[in-house]
Amino acid sequence: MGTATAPAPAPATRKPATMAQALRQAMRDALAEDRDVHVMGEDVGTLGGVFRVTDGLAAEFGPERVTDTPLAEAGILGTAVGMAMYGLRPVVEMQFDAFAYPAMEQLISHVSRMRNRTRGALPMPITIRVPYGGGIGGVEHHSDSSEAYYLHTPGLHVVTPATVADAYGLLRAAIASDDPVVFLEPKRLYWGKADWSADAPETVPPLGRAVVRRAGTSATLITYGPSVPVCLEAAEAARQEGWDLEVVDLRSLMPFDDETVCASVRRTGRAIVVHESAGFCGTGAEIAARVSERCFHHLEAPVLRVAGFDIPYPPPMLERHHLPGVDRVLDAVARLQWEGN
Amino acid sequence: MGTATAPAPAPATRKPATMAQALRQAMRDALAEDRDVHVMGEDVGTLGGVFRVTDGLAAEFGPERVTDTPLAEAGILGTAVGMAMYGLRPVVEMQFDAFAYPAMEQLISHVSRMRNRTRGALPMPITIRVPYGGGIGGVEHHSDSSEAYYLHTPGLHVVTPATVADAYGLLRAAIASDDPVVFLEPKRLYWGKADWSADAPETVPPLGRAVVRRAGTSATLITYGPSVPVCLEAAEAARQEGWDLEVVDLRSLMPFDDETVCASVRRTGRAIVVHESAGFCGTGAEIAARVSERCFHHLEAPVLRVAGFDIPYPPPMLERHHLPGVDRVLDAVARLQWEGN
Amino acid sequence: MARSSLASGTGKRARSAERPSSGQGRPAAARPDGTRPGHTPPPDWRPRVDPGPLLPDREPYRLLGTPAVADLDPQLLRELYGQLVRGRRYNRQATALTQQGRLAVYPSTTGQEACEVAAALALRPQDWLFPSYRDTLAVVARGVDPAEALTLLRGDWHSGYDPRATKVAPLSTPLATQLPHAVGLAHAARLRGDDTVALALVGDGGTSEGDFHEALNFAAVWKAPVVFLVQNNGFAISVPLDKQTAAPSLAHKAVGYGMPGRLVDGNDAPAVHQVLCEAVEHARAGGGPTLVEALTYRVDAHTNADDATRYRDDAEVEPWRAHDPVALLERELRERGLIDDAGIRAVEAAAEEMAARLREEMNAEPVLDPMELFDHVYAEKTSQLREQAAQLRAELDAEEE
Amino acid sequence: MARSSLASGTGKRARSAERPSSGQGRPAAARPDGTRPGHTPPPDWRPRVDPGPLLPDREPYRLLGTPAVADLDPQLLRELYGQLVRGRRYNRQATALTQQGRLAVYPSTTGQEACEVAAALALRPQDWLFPSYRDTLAVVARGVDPAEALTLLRGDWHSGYDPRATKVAPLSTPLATQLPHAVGLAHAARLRGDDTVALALVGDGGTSEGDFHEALNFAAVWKAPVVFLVQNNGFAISVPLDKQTAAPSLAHKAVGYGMPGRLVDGNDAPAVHQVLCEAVEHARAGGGPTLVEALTYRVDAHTNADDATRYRDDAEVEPWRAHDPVALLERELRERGLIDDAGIRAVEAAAEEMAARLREEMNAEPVLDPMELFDHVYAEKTSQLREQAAQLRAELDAEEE
Ligand SMILES: Cc1ncc(C[n+]2csc(CCOP(=O)(O)OP(=O)(O)O)c2C)c(N)n1
Ligand SMILES: Cc1ncc(C[n+]2csc(CCOP(=O)(O)OP(=O)(O)O)c2C)c(N)n1
Ligand SMILES: [Mg+2]
Ligand SMILES: [Mg+2]
Repeated sequence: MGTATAPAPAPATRKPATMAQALRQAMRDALAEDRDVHVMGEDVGTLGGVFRVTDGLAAEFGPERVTDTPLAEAGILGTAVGMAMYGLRPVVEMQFDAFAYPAMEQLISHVSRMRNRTRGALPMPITIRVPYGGGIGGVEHHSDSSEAYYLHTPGLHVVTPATVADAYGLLRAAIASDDPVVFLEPKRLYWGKADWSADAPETVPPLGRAVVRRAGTSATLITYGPSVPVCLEAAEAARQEGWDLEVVDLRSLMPFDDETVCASVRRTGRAIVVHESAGFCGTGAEIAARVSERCFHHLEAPVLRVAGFDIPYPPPMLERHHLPGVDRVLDAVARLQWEGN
Repeated sequence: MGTATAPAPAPATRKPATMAQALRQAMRDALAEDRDVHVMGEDVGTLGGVFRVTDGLAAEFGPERVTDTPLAEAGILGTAVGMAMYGLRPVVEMQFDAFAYPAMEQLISHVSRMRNRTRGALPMPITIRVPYGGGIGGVEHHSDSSEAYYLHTPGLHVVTPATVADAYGLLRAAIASDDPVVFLEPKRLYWGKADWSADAPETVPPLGRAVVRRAGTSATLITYGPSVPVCLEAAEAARQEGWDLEVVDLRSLMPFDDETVCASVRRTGRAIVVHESAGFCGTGAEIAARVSERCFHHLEAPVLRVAGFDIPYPPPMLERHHLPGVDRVLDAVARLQWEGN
Repeated sequence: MARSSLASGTGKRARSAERPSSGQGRPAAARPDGTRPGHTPPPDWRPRVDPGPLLPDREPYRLLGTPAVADLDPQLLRELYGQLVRGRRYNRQATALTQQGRLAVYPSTTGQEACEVAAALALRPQDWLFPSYRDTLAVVARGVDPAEALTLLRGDWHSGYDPRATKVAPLSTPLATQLPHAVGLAHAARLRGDDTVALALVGDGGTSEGDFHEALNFAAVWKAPVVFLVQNNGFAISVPLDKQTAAPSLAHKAVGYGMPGRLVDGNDAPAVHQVLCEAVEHARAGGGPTLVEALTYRVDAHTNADDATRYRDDAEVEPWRAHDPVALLERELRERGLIDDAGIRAVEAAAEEMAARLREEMNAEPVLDPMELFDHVYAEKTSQLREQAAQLRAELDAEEE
Repeated sequence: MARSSLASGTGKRARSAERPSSGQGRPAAARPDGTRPGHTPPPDWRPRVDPGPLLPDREPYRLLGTPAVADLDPQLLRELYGQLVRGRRYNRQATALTQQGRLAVYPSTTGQEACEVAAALALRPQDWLFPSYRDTLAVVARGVDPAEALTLLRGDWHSGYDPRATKVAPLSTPLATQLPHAVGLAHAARLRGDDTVALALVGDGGTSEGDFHEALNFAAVWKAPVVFLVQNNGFAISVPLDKQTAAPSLAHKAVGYGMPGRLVDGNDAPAVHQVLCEAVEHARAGGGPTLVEALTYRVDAHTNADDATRYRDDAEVEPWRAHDPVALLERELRERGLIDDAGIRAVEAAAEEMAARLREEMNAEPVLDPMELFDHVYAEKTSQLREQAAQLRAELDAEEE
């Protein structure tokens, strides 16, 4: 995938860090190591971003490396394309998921196609950071999950971390990639803490590797980003019902790790895909379709999907009814055609 | 669906008509019947559109009803939103599939959400006509199939005709709908002729009804738009191999006609989805996923997908290798785990 | 590919006015202007409109403190004042509600009340207002219920008022995207023969978006009856104006669309009101769109969640506090004897009453029906949504058991 | 919601210059300018730049037929002429190739050769050209192989030349989307300390797109070394300029971004070249971007597939044929004795040779490998693409059997 793994870990003491901190550290290390890396977007400089993910970077690297742009998403991504044509590695921030839509034209028509158009002469090593997803009480346009649009666009990689360590490792790999990576940051995991060391970040596999977060035998929950903690919680809860659920965290949606996913489903014989975005033509559709095809003779039950409803993202006071939660996951598990059902 | 059926047919003699002519007639009739209908877009007036689909309409209804706009797709759709807020029914043309991308922000953030946002106070009766698909030897950006983006956007209807009669009926229904309809016109079927009468267009069912174009018993080909003729041809060719294929033309992708599709698959026990757009997270993913779930115990083989590759649309001289053709459909049929396979 | 020797390379630009006109001996007889026959200008060219009148005011237009203010209707001045005081109070109350957890977030317009209020009062009943996400106050000043205007920010639904009934478009969160809507609506009204004008609000940051450009261009080409008010409050969240534009003023953008630009002191309520009224009536009379830039300042942080000390000093804010829209108008009214202490107390009491009512209404827990999530996506539920609604219904029923 | 009595309702606009200044008795002592103490202007305001110098030329800048042309380098004039003749021939040849089915489509620049050629010649080797879909000729004039420049339109691949090697960006089909690329590249070069300038081409229609606006704004704010050349050829396919804009001229848009605007006779090759060279060197010297509008005309139909009689009379085209860029320069050269019949024949022969070589190359069937479809999507094929490539490989093998 043309990606680098993070630098080899040196022994260091871990202490609690948030995902936001790990992301910041990843950008800081990339900025320090490679003068071609540039961070740009709305409010990423002086303010440090509305989520403070880029806090301190402008002070450390100056406004030419960490740049507050005019307020225009197509312009941000379009100028990043030109910068990449000249050999820079822009790391672009879209302030919120829904505010990336004005940049769709640049993304689809140029970012994803420039390498192919020019037979490799103009690769697009651009990382597009997009805080995404709901569950933070955001008003309209602040809680979208738009990964399916990106996944349906050949030429893009799509990556989303669910842990503090992955946030660091995947963002380093994304920035190091010679291809454009849409890097989706689950907003509601920004402030979750884990023991982690900035001095000795774990190495991570190249983009495109899923990981089994919890081994199990009854069924596989296939998920990513903000739904990973939900699935882990559901798996814990399911033990009481006698189900031992395996949880696969995809981490990278494109490339998609067929191997890990199918190996798990063939083992368990049952699968549920869980994600927040609308179900229709969503990530879960692709996963259910390919798992159903590839694991057909291993399946004891149809692959089910637990996804957001096919409605515009709801107002904050109603969002909990929309978001796939533990109960909805468990309901789906119960529908997996168990003996005696 | 809040849609109207076409006016009741009067006896009339049919003569050969192209899909382009039927589409034009649909707009003409809508313009004549309802003064709130406005046609707008790049070159739709004096020129009659680059495909001549709106030919003559400006001359007949004047430049205020059939309007050449400035060259700006977001502006076209955005002003159409405002016109709809005032009670008009804009029929917007995007000149080509890939040139609709600059309007994605208006489409996703406003067209699809305005009704919901305002609890029904501001419905968006906008028809967005998009010539789409390949096979016409178009240079880059002129052959995209972008239906999956629209299908993943709750609040939109997505419709695509495969026959001359449907072109008329579905476009009338789209314009009459109180909801936004993305109306995808298969470019390479524009000049296909069929016996049809403008004086007595067939009535069509409301948006959301698929139709069985060819009855069969061995397996179901689920398809739409430009791939319908391909599937019909494949079904004819398959007879020689002893397969009797059923062909379902979806016509309306959203709402999706689960009933017709699942009834067919339960009958045949095998299904293949065929479409041009990239497969990953495409329409076929959704259909395969839902058919696999809903018809699980009826399936003799996994639901297969025959779709475009996950690559940017190829240059014209290579497009035939990308497009799902008869051979590729037949190859897939052969993989449907027949006895003795 | 070689660079030619023709380029001066100095970066100096030969203006047409400075064109060398001293001709030496020329092969063909020169005309009086030095050009020779057979060498014609491009055939079709003429200046399409005279740019002169489109250029904005040289200095921000002001009324307060100038002699012209004497010509204004005292009743209007008092009305503006009352609305300013009410608006200030509304901003304070809404911010307090965020602290009490009654509002998810509130982008305050403290310091910008003159623009908000003047925009609302410049409109006739048949006109439409297109607010940006910050303009709750303009919405309220137009007559929308103060609590309903906050629905979006409280989070019980997206838009809390009926846009058709109130002729106020939903507060638009994606910046500048509401501007083409305003153009389309104004155009539609004109096509129908109605004398409706649309007034659209946008921030200085929002002028950088492509939708700003496309909207202004459509408006000018269509001569749509629409007025664009840019509230230049100095910041887009943390980004100051000089990282947003290099233009002489935002009002200068008007020239490039062929519409007049106006520049006004955005804290001078009568001046903003007058400039907007003129633009609105100009549009109504068929004169087409106007771009108005109002110079003002966002005295509060971007929202209650923002920390403005990260990107600006209090020293920058101070002079703007001295140029406060409420104080400016109050001074004028007092100097003219148009209001006294009692009058001011009455205005303040009315504002307090509004605030108390608002508090009360916002403290009531909204009654929400989760099933409504499926009700307005389409005119009629698709079969897909019927299934999903049934699923939620079953879940809710199970919860209740 | 009531409309106030303050509005004049006449649609007349009180300009600051026309402000009523005759003050009657005022409560507080007025200053000389009529304002009273305590009533200050908005604190932060000053005109950010003087708009005067940004305003474009009053008339299209011309050199041919004016005395100034005498100062130009004869060698340059001959070079321009040679390129114009070659360009005209290229356009004719490419159009002929569409008729023979050797090209899918060709958007001709007949009549616009002066702009195409001048753009290419205004650049130094380290500079980049960002062409629009119509600008194959500029690409060729810059030095790209005439056949490789047609790859996109022949259809064997998207971009046929190496943009890094040629410093020519791919021909951009989605209109105006290449403009932010030019800005980003120019900005990147400046950050690296290189003295590279980017020159971006766009049509009159393309100026309506949001990307045009965003690109010009970024360029001005960043002071990026980029020059925007708008070829105003009167049409966007069938849509004439007056349905595209109401601006005094497209060059007037520059003011709203705070960059200089230039207006030039687009059929006067030395004039376009000079204006562009000045803008390019101005950018190189750190002066920031310039917007140049060149007035020209699309003499052919939009493409070979278009029927221009549907939207314009031949009467409209005629005067432009009389103002032909090749003929204009030829007359000048002849009048000055800088070229004679033999010289012209030599230029034409060189153009014929180019055309013959092009015909030959384009008549050769391109050798295509369908498997290349998977080669450049990513740096390394994903496992998904490896599977799909294997499928196609198998199909191709089966076909061959
Ligand atoms: C399209 C879009 N991009 C980004 C945002 C996030 N955002 C919200 S407010 C804001 C700053 C707006 O600045 P300005 O237009 O000056 O308005 P102000 O906040 O000053 O009223 C930004 C970037 C948004 N709402 N919409
Ligand atoms: C974003 C986009 N929208 C629509 C088109 C379709 N289209 C191709 S050329 C053209 C007209 C372009 O006019 P102009 O910008 O004046 O350039 P010209 O053709 O005159 O060189 C249009 C609408 C496109 N290529 N890109
Ligand atoms: Mg602002
Ligand atoms: Mg043009």
